[in-house]
Amino acid sequence: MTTTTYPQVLTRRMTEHPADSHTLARYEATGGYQQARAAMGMTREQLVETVKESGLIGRGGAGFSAGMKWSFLAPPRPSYLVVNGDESEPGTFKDRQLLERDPHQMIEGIIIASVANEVHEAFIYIRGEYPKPARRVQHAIDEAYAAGYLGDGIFGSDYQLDVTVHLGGGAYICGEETALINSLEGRRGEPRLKPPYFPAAKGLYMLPTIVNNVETVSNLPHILEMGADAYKALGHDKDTGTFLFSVSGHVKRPGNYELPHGITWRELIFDIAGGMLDGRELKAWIPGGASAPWFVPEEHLDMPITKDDCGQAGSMLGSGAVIVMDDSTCMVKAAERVVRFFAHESCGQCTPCREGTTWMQQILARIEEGHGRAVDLDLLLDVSDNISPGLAWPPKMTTICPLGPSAVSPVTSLAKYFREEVEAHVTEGRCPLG
Amino acid sequence: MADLVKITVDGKEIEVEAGTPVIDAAIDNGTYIPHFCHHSRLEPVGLCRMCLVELETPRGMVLTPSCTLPASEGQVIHTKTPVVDKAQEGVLEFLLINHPLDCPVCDKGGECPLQDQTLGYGPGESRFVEEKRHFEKPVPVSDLVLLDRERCILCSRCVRFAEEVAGDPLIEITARGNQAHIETFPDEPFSSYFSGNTVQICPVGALTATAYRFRARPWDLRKVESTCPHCTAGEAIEIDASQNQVLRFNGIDADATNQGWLSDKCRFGFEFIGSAERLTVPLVRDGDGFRESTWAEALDLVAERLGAVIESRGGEAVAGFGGARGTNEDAYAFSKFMRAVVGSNHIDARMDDAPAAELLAAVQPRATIGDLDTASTILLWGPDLKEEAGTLYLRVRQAVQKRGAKLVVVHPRRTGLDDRATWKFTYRPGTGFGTLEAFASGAGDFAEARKALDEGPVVAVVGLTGMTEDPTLATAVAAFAAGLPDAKILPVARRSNTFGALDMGCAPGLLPGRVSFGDADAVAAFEAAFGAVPDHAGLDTSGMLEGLANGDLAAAVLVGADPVRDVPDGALARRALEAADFVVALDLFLTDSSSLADVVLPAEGFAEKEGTFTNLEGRVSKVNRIVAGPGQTQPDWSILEEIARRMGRPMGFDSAETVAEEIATVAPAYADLRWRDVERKKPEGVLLDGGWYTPKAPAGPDVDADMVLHLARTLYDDGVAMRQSLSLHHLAPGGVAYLHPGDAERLGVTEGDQVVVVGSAGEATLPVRFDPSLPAGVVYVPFNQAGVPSLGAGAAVEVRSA
Amino acid sequence: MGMIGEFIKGLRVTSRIGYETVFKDGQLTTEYPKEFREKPQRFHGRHVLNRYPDGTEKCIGCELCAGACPAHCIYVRGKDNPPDAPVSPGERFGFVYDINMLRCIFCGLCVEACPTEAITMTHLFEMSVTNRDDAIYTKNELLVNEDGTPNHMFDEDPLADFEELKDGDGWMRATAPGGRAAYEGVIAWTPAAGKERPAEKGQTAEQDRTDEAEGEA
Amino acid sequence: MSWSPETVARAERIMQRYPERRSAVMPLLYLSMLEDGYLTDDGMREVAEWTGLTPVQVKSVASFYGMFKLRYTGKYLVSVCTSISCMLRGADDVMAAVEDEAGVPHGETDDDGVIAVEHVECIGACGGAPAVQVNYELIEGITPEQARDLVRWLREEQPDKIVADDLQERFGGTRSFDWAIRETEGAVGPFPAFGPYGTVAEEDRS
Repeated sequence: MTTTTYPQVLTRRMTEHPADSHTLARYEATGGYQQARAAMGMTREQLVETVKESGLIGRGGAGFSAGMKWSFLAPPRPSYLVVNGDESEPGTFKDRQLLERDPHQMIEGIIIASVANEVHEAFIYIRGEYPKPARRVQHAIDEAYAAGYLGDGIFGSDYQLDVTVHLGGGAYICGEETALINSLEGRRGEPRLKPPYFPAAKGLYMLPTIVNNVETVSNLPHILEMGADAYKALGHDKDTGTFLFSVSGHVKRPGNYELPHGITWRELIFDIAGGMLDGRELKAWIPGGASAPWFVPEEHLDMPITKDDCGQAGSMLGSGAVIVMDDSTCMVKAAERVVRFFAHESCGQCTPCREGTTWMQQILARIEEGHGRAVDLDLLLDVSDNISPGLAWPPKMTTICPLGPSAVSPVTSLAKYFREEVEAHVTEGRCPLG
Repeated sequence: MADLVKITVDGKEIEVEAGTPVIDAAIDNGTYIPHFCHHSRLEPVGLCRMCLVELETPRGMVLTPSCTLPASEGQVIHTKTPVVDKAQEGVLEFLLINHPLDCPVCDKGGECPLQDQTLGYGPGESRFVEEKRHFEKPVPVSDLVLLDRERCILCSRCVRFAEEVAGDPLIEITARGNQAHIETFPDEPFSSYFSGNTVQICPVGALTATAYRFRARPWDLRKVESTCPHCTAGEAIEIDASQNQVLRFNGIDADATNQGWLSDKCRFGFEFIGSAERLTVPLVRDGDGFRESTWAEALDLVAERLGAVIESRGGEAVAGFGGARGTNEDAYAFSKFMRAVVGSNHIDARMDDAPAAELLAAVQPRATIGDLDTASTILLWGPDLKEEAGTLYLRVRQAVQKRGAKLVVVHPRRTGLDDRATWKFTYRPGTGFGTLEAFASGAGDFAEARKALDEGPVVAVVGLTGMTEDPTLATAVAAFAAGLPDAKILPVARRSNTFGALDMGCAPGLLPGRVSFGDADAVAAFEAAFGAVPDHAGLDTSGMLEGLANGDLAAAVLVGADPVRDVPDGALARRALEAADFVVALDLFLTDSSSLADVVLPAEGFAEKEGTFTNLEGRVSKVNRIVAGPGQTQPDWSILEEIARRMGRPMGFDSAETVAEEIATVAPAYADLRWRDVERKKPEGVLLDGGWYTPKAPAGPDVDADMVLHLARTLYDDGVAMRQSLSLHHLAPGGVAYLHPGDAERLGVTEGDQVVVVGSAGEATLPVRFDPSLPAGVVYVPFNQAGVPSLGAGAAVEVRSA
Repeated sequence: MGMIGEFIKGLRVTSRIGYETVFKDGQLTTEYPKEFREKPQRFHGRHVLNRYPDGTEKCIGCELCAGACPAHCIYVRGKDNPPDAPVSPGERFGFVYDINMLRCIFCGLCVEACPTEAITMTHLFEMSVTNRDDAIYTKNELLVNEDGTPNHMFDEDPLADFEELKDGDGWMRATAPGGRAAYEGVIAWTPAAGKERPAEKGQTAEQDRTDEAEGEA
Repeated sequence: MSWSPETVARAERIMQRYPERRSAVMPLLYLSMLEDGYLTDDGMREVAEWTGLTPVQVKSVASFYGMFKLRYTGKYLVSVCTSISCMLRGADDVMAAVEDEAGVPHGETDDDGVIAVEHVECIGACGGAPAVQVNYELIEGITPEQARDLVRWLREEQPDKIVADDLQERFGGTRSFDWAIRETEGAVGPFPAFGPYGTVAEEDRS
C-alpha cells in the first residue's frame, strides 16, 4: 500500500476503497464506465489521436508509444485486441495488483481500445500462475456482461464486443507479443520472426492485432477522463502520466508505487521504499526488471528516474521493477539467479539463446561454487558477445528476440562494477562474503 | 515471374527475383553463406542463426539472418565482415558445446554440414568445460528412421518437412529451451511414407536410416545419378554404392519432377538389387523344379522351342508380357523382338491394371508435373497418389497448401489428399460412369467444383482409382477433362517405366515411338525397319492370358513380368502359364510367374545397366550403372538379341547404346533423342511432345450389386521388388477387408472378425477393419498383399461372416 | 679449397662413425635369429587392434584408417553393436577388419587417423608367408588377446622374439593426447590392456603437463 | 479414455470461445489435467481429437509450458519461488525447509503421492518475498519455519480445496499489497483454479 503525496491515478480506487475496489458497484460509484460510454461516440481517428497526444508509452517494458502502435493497425478485418497480462519478469508484480484490485478499470480500457481499433473480439492473456487475478477478472467480465457493457450491443449501441480470459501455461517468453500470439493460437510460445515488426500488420491468425499491456490499457479511461494534456502534465517531460514501480529486495517497504517520472533513485529507494533493510548499505539495484543492466549507488543514486536518463546510463526502466540489493549480497549469485531465469525461460528456438544462456548460467554457478577459473569472466563476456554483439545497450542481437540479450545484462554489470568480487571468487575458491 | 531486383552481395551486384531469400540469391550466384535450418524447399524460420549477414540500413549495419531476408531492390549485404565472422563462430561454438562429437561413428561423418561448416567457419577449440547434455539414444522414430538427440541441433527441418511437405505432423520438438528435443508420440511413430527425406535433409547425423546405418562411410561411396526404379514420376536420384553393393538412394532436386523428395519406397527400395535371392545362372525346367544350365544351352533351348511354336502355329501364338520394369532400351528390344523376330503383336507392359495405352502414351493436351504449380484447379480422379505416386502427391499437396490451388478429389474412399481437398466426392466402385455423368452436368453437390473446372487452368490427374474400375472410365474422365475450356491431362499408372515401355511399343496397339496401327505411313516405316510388322493390333494382357489358358495361344515370353502377382485375376494368370506349351522368363528373381516357366534367364537389374526411363509426363531421363550384375546376369536387350540370333533373325544390337541409337532413328516421338542429350539436361531429363490421342468418351454400364469391391494398391505390397526389400516389406498392410461400420453391423461382424470376400475370380478370408470413409456397400481390400489370394477385377462381390 | 674442403669434411663424419662402429663397438651385424637386436622405440612393425582393459574392442569401425591409408590396404566394415553384448563401447563396432600386408607400406597413417587408438603398430616384423592369401591379416590375427598380447601368425615361429614382441604398443601416435608424455601412467590411454606407458626418449611427463596447462590458459 | 459428460460440456463451451480450434489447446489441456490429475498420454490424445491436431503436436505445445505436468505431481504441488527477489529475502532457506520437510528434492513427489516439491522462477510476489504457491494459490512472506508447518499441515489435513487467503493467514507474512477481501474459491488439484477451465472446486462454480 502506498502512502505518498504523489497523485494517484491507477491505484486511487484501490487505496481509497480497499474492501470493494474490484466490484462493478464501486467502480461505477467512482465514475467508472463513463469514458467507455463516451468513447462509443468517438471515431477511431479521434481516439488514436488522443492516445497519441497523451504520449502514453506502452508499459510492457519495450517503451513504445501506444498510440503509434494503434495507428499501425492494417486495414483488413477482423482485427483482435490482446491484453498482455503475462507478467513474469522477476521483480514485476504491478499487473497482478491491477488485475486483482481494479479489473473493471482494465475492462473499460479494453472497451476503449476495442472501439478505437474496431475490434469485436478481445483476449486477456493472464499468466497461468495467476489464477486468483484471473478469477477476479472473470468475475468482473461476468458483471460487465450482465450490465450490458460487454457482449452484443454494448451501452445500447449495435457494437458487439466479446472478451475472453486465456490462461497461460507458465512460460515467461509468452510476454513477448508475438510469442503470446503463438501461444494464444495454441502453439508453442515461440517468438515469431520479424518483420513484420508489429502484430498490427499480421498477428493473431495472421490478422491485424493490437497487443497492449494491462497497465497500458488501464490508463486509457483516465486519459479520456482528464484529457491528453492533463495526463501529460502528470508526468515528466517525455515520460507522461504516472508509472507503477514494483520495488522488491532489501528495502524496508517493498511494494508497488504509483509515481511520476523525474524523482531520483535515492528518493525511490530511501524515502518511498523506506530505505535499506536492517540498516545495511546499498550495493546495487536493478532499475527496470531482470533484463536491465544494473545501477550502483556511486554513479546513479541521484540520477532522476526518466526513460532518457536511464537509457543514457546504459540501462532502462523497462517494466518498472526495481530490485534492490544490499552489501550482504553475493553479486555472482545474484547474477547467476537472473541468468538462470533466462536460461530456464529460453524458448529454445534459436541457437545462441538456447545454448548460450545455459552455458552462462553454468559458468556463473561454477564461479559461485568456487570452481571458477581466471579465464571465466572473459569467457562469460565473450559468450555474451556472441549473443549480443558489442555488448551495447540497447542490445544488438544474434537471436530472434531480446530474451537472449537480456541474460547478458547481469554479466556486463558484473564485469563493469564487480570484477574484483568475481576475481575474489576465483582466487579464494569460495564466495568472499562467506 | 516476379520482378527482378538488383542486390549487392560482398560488392558483387546480382539480379534476382524480388522476394527470393537473400541466402538463396547469394548461394546461387557464387557467394556461399553457411546455414543449417534453411532449406530452399521449406519455409524459412531463422532458427540456427548461422546465416547471419550484415545489411546496410539508414541506421547503420544490421546483423540479420539472410534466410528470412527477402531480396529487395538496392539491398547491400556483407557476408564476411568481422562482426559476421564472430557471430558465426559463436553460433558454431554454441551448436557444438552439447554435440557429442562422435563423428567417427556417425553415419553423417564425412558429408556433414556441421562438420564442413565448423571447418570453414568454426572455432578451433571448444571452451566448454561443463558436462554435456545427455539423452537416451538412438531412439527409433519409425521403422526406418533412428534419432540421436545428442547430435541434434534443433534446426527443425524434419519437423517442418513433416508438417509442410509431407502433411504428416508426427514428429515435433517438445520441451523448452535447453531441454528441447525431437520426439514422436508414444505408439504413434513417424510412420510417414516420406520419413526418409528427413534423413537426407538432416544437417547433422541426428536422423539415420536403419537401411544404411553403419553400412559405409561417405568417402568410400561411389555415386551416380539415375532415375527412381519404383514409381512413374521419374524422380531424379543418386545411387550410392560401395564394394559393388548399392547402399543408398538419395533424392536429387530436379525442379521438374521430385524437387529432391522421395517416398520411402523409392528411397529404401534398393535392397532388392543386392538380394541373395537374385538369379545368377540360367535355369532350365527339370521335372517339377529347375536345374542350372549354361547360357548356350538355355538360349538354344529357347530359340528351338519358340521357333517350334512359331513354325507350327505362327508367331501370333506367342504372347509377350512386361517391359515396364526395365529401361526403354530393354522395352524397345522386347517390342522389336515380338514384332520382328516372333511376328506377334500380342505384347503388353500393363498388367491388366492400367488405363488404355493410348491414353497413357499419347494423350493430348498433356500436362507436365510442373503445370501443377500454376493450375488454379486440380482434378484428381485416379489412384490415391499417396499410395501410388508419392512425389506427385507432394507436388499436388504443395500446390494446394502453398499456392491455394483448388483441389477436387473423386475417389471411392479416403485418400491422402482429402485433408487438402476443396471438394471431395466419394462414390461406389462400379458407378464411375454415372458419377462422371452427374459430375459433368454439374448437378447438385458438384456445382461449385464443376464451376471451378470451367474457370481453369486445370490439371486433371487421371488414372484408375482401383482395379475393379472399368479401365475405360479413365478414358471417359480424360475425355471430360479434354472438353474443359483450359485443361491438361496428366495420366497416372503404376510400375516404374510403364510409360517408357508403352512408348517403346510394349502395347498391343502401339509401335515404338507412340505409333498407332491407324497411322499407315508410320506403320509402313516400321515394316521397312523391322522387316515385317503384323498389320493389326494384338491382344492385351487379359486377352493374352485367356488365350493361353484356352489354348488359342501357345507360348509366352515374360520380360520382368509377374502376372500371377500383378494382374487382378492371378488365378487366370497361373492357369495361363501352366497351360502354355512354352514359357521363357527374363527375370531377377524366381517369382510366382517365372517359377512356372520352362526357361528362366537371369537378367541384370536396376543400377546394373544403362538406359533411359520415361515418366508419366513423357520426360526421358537417364538410368545409370554403378554395380555389376550378380553371377552371369545379362541385360534384357542382350538376352533377347541372343535368342533372336539363334532364331536366325538378329536384331543388330551390340550395346544398350546401339538400341538407343535405333530408337532415335526409328521411333517418331523419340526422333534424334540420344543419351548425350538426356545427360546434358540432367537431372531433369528431356520432355517429349508428340501426343496425338484426344480421348473420346466411352460410356459403360454401372455395376449394381449389394456389395462392391474396391481393390487398390498400397505403397508397400507384395510386389517382387518390395518382397526383396526387407526394410519395407513388413510395412505392407497385409490382408485386410475394410468395411463401413454400418455394413459390418449388417454382416454381424466387428473389427478383428474374419469375413469371406468372394470376388469374381477368387475368394479370401480376411480380418475386418472399420473405415468410415467408405460409402455403404463397399469393401476395400488392398491389392497384392502377402498370402492373400487374388479376387479378380469384378466389382460385384459377396461378403459374409467367416 | 672450396669443394674439396667440404668433401673432406663430409668424409670425416663417415670415417668417424665407421671407426666407432667397427673398432669401438666391435661389430656391424648381429647373428639374427640367434640373437635379437633391440629395435628403435618407434619402429613400424605390423599392426594390432587393441582392447580396453575391460576386454571390449577399441575399434569402432569408423574406417578412418582405411580412408587415410595411401596404399588402400585396409578394408573395414562397421556394424551395429549388439546392445546386450557390446563388442565395443558405443553404437558401432568394427565387424570386418582386414589389412593386406603385401600392400602395406608401414607408414603409420592409419595409426594417426584412428580416433580411439584402436590400431597401433608393434615391433613384430616377421611376416613371411607361403601363400598370398595369408598376407591378408583379418581381425582374428590383428586383435590382441584379452591380456593385451598380440596374436602371432605362427605360435611356434622360431624367428620371433616373443618377449619383446608381446609389447602391443610399440609406439603411439604423435598427434593425439595418447601420444603425449602427459599421459604417462594413465592406463586407459595405453593401447595394450593393463599396461602403463613410460614416456618416450626426450619426453618428460612433467614438462608435457606443464605445456598442456599453459596451452589451456 | 473419454472424458466425463461434464468435462465434455465444458470443453464444448471452451471451443466456442475461440475463432480457431487450435486455440483451445491450452484450456483443454487444463481440463484434461482436471480429469486425470495430470497430463496423461490419453489425455493428450483426447485434446488432439478436439483440436484437430496430432497427439505429438499437442505434446509439443504442452511440454513447452511449465504448468502442464506430464507426470503425477502429488495432491499438492508446493512451488517455491527462488528467483532473484525471493532469493534476496531468503528463498533458498525456504526451499531447503520444504524439501527437508517433504522428504523429496526439487521435481519429485513423495512416496504417498501427497506432496510434490519444485522450485520455480518468479511467481509475481516479489513485494511479499519469499513466496510459495500451493497448487498455484499464493502464500507470501513465508519463513522457513512456516514453510515446514505448511508442508506438515498439508500432509496431515489434506484439505480438498486450497484457498489462498486461508493459507496466507495460517502460514504467510507480509504481502506485496493488501487485499482486504477474503476469497473462498480455491484449487482442487495441481492446476490453476480458474472457473471457465473447470478447475475450481465444484461448489464455487456459478
